[in-house]
Amino acid sequence: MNTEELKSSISNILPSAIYDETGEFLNVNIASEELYPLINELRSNSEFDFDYLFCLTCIDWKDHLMMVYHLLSKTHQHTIVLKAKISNRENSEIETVCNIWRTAELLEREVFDLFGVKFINHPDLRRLFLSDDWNGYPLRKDYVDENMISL
Amino acid sequence: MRGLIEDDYVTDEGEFVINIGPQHPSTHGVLHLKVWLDGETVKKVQPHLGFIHRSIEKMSESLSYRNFIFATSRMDYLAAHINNEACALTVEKGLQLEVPDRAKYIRTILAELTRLQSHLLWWGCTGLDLGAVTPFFYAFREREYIMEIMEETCGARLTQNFMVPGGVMYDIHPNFQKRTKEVLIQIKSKFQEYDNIMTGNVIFENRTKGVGFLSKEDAISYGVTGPTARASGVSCDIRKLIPYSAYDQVQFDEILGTGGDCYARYMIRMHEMKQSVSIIEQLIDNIPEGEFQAKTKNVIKLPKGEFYQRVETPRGELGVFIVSDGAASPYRIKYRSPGFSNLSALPLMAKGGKIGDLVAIMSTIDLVIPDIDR
Amino acid sequence: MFLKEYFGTIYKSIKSLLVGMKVTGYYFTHLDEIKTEEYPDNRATLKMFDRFRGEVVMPHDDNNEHRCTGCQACEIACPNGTIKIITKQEILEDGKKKKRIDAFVYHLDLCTMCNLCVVACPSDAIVMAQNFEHSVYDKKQLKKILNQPDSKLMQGVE
Amino acid sequence: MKILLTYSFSSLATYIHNLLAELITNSLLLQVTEMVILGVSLIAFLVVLCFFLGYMERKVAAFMEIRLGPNRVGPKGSMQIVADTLKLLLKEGLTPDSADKFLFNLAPVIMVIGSMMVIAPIAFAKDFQLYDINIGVLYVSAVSSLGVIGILMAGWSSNNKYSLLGAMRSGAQIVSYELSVGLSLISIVVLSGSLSLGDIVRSQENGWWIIKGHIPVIISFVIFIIASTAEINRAPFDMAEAEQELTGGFHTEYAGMKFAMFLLSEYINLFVVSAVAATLFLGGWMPFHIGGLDGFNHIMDFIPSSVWFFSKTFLIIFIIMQFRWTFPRLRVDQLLTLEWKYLLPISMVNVILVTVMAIMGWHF
Repeated sequence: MNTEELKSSISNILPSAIYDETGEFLNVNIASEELYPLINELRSNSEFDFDYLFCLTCIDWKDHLMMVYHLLSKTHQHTIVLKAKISNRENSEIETVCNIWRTAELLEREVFDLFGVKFINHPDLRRLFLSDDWNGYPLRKDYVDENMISL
Repeated sequence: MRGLIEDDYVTDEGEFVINIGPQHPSTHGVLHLKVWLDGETVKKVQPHLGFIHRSIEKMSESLSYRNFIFATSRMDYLAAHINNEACALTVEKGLQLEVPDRAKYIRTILAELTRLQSHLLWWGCTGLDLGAVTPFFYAFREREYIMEIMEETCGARLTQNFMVPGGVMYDIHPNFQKRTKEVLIQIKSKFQEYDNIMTGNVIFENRTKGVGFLSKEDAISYGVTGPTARASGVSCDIRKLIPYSAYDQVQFDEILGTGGDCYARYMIRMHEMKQSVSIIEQLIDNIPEGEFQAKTKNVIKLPKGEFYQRVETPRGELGVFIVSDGAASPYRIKYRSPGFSNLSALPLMAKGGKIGDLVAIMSTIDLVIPDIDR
Repeated sequence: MFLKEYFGTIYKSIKSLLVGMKVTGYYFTHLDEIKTEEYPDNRATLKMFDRFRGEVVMPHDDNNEHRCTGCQACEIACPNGTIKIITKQEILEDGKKKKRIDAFVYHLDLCTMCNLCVVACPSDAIVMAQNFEHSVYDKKQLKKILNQPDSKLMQGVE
Repeated sequence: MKILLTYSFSSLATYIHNLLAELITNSLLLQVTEMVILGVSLIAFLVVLCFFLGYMERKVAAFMEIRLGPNRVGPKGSMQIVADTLKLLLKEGLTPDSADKFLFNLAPVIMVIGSMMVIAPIAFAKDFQLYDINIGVLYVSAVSSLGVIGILMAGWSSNNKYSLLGAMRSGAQIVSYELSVGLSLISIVVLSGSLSLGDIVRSQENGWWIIKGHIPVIISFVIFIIASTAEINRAPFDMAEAEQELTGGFHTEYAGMKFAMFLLSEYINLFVVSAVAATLFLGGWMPFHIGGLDGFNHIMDFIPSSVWFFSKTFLIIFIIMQFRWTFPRLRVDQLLTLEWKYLLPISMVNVILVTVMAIMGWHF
């Protein structure tokens, strides 16, 4: 499917999606609550067949967090970037996708560790890199560590 | 959320839990695997990471676009060139900068030399992990020749930092082509020896055949890339799918296996070494004349936006994701490291095998721990 | 059939083992293949490649003059904060005040030999040296001042 | 030439015996004194032997791995192993807190005693044998498996999971491989008609068993080498240590002198196994003789019997060392597969073959 087809197909599932084509891939902006139904459809619908999640990360835009999912279909060779906006920064929550793509399990633990996004229904949500008694989430822009030195 | 310590030691009656690592000969660094055993059989594996986490992503947020490249050499230290190249390519993509052909060729040759030396080291370490010490030294002998090429042209052996946005740091050394050709002849003559001492060996075959099976569907679902995925039949060579640098100029095969076991992964890498030799042979005499570096501004500023570049490292797909807000340093950098995803499939592969199989699997998926922890 | 397979396996196995032993046997009997470099003993003949990056140095000529103008381009270029340039005001012969370096402080312990400072330098004042034997007993000794005492800026370098 | 011919360990032993007999008249006291001298000199000999084997192993490994090996301490690095032993002696002999201290300290001693005991019936040279027990072969196969008790003790008492795994592996391994070793020894017993090692050596006067017995004996020789490599826990059968899997197996917790004793016993075992193989299959101290060629045989006789014995032994030691530095390690289930599916059936059939051969007189 090309970009236009992808756009119209996704709009059929989720009319509220906002598209952004400035970058290399088609970006689909959605709200965090809408993520799971859409992403489930993207994986299971053979028209999309996004079977490969090659990058999962989070961006801290100071007033909100944004989950970024890079999806690729090995069969159709099309790529989209799904961006889920998490408005609640303090108590950020989003549905897990690790029952759809197994690779998400560790990647989501990494995001939880470094950004503090809680993944609902994640089987084993623990800190991945940092120790359990670590305070704060280092990759957030407002993270302060008194031991950090600036060059 | 339950605490790590508390969770670790609550086990059912009769479970035998051993901790492999963080200091263990076959984890190749500071990986910690918690292994549940039933006699010799592995029931469950749980990786614990973070022993060498340096938060390179956070560090890079305060470095300029010229500077952040050096830190990626410390991620996958066996493929420093390719990591650096990925960063340089991402910055070039953001700047929409056309890299001179000469720089592209030099980058490709150096990247393939890196792949060759990484695979050689992996071959030696696989032997070591399976209990044969001698192959390690044979592999290091050939690897040393490649290291000398690196040292002569780039100035360093492992962490070269030779890539800059727009090209390479220096032109190649006058001896580069001659030395590379000599080394290739040397390495090609040793492949038969490698097969004699390891590939055909009956003990080695028994240790690897049918061990650590990973199906094609699982490989994709777990995001496994590189030789590990290709052994399961997943076509995922970025050099073929989205050619970058000079890979569109060369003929080479993407080798796909079918077995999905340790032996298939081993054979894929052995064939890849031969492919790398052939790629370098095609390029080495045809390096075009011209500039080795495109002109860039003194202070590089990427336009506002998001840039993603995928490259093929010896271990799989490395993705560099730069989010720019228009400033002189990246707003957010994410490295999608191949080892991280490959490791996530280890518990699946190791389940039901013996402890010896776990070691064989770990060595054939070729884990580099700093790459996983970043 | 079973016996044929059974003995076939044994034959192949023993053959593969002997092929492996032939390789090690070859190297055992060919001692000229030994590649070991006896490092501290071969110091006299050991020559590093010209581009090898061992440490940053500031070349001085016979008149104890260097080329560093104190522009701090290297300090900005360094990703690790390895270089600190301390400047001073100097009154030249014609009465003009000029900025000159007082000390070019180089922390070898922080340096990753990335070569970015050398590339950034507009006046080629610093280069990479090939020395790689940096071990010292005290970390403080790794903090180096690269400009020699009483050295001056070379004529004509701005 | 005369000196060379008459020189042998037996004349030395007789000389010392005569000397002591003049000094000490009480026969019991004489016997005790001789035993003490023998014991001390045996231990000294074994320690020196282990130094040599340690050096040899390092050099063999180095040359196969295109390295130089030890080359700093002493001429050509020959004193390196002495320096290492001194280091191990000076190290603190740590005992883990939660270990079973008595067994923990006893295990290395049992290992060393077990391996030293096997030396007794071996004929080092013509007429030089500590104790030509009439059931020598049985004694060797019985005592050589004592070591497993030491390994099990060490693994269990360390209170370390890796050690326990290593010990359990070793238990399964040695019990299995004992069978093949025994059966391949029996084939020689059948041929020579005696259990005494002295008699077995004498039965090879007109040719070594490996030549006289041709194919069946060659098969049992190969089986003996493989199975005994496994029995002494050397790579590729070093399941109990398995550095890359179990970090050190049964001796993970040992340090200092206790660790050195495991090394000592490993090298003594290596020597003993090779000596037994040389005695049974390669004629022990017997020179190489070809029937009919008297001139050739005579020249061979000029070489002292001890030289024959040691050169045969070290040839086998070298082969076992080359195994270690060439092959990957087997997996623990494959180790048992090799024994129960290949070595044991083959050696059983082989024993029958040898028996038929011995009855029909098909050997040379």
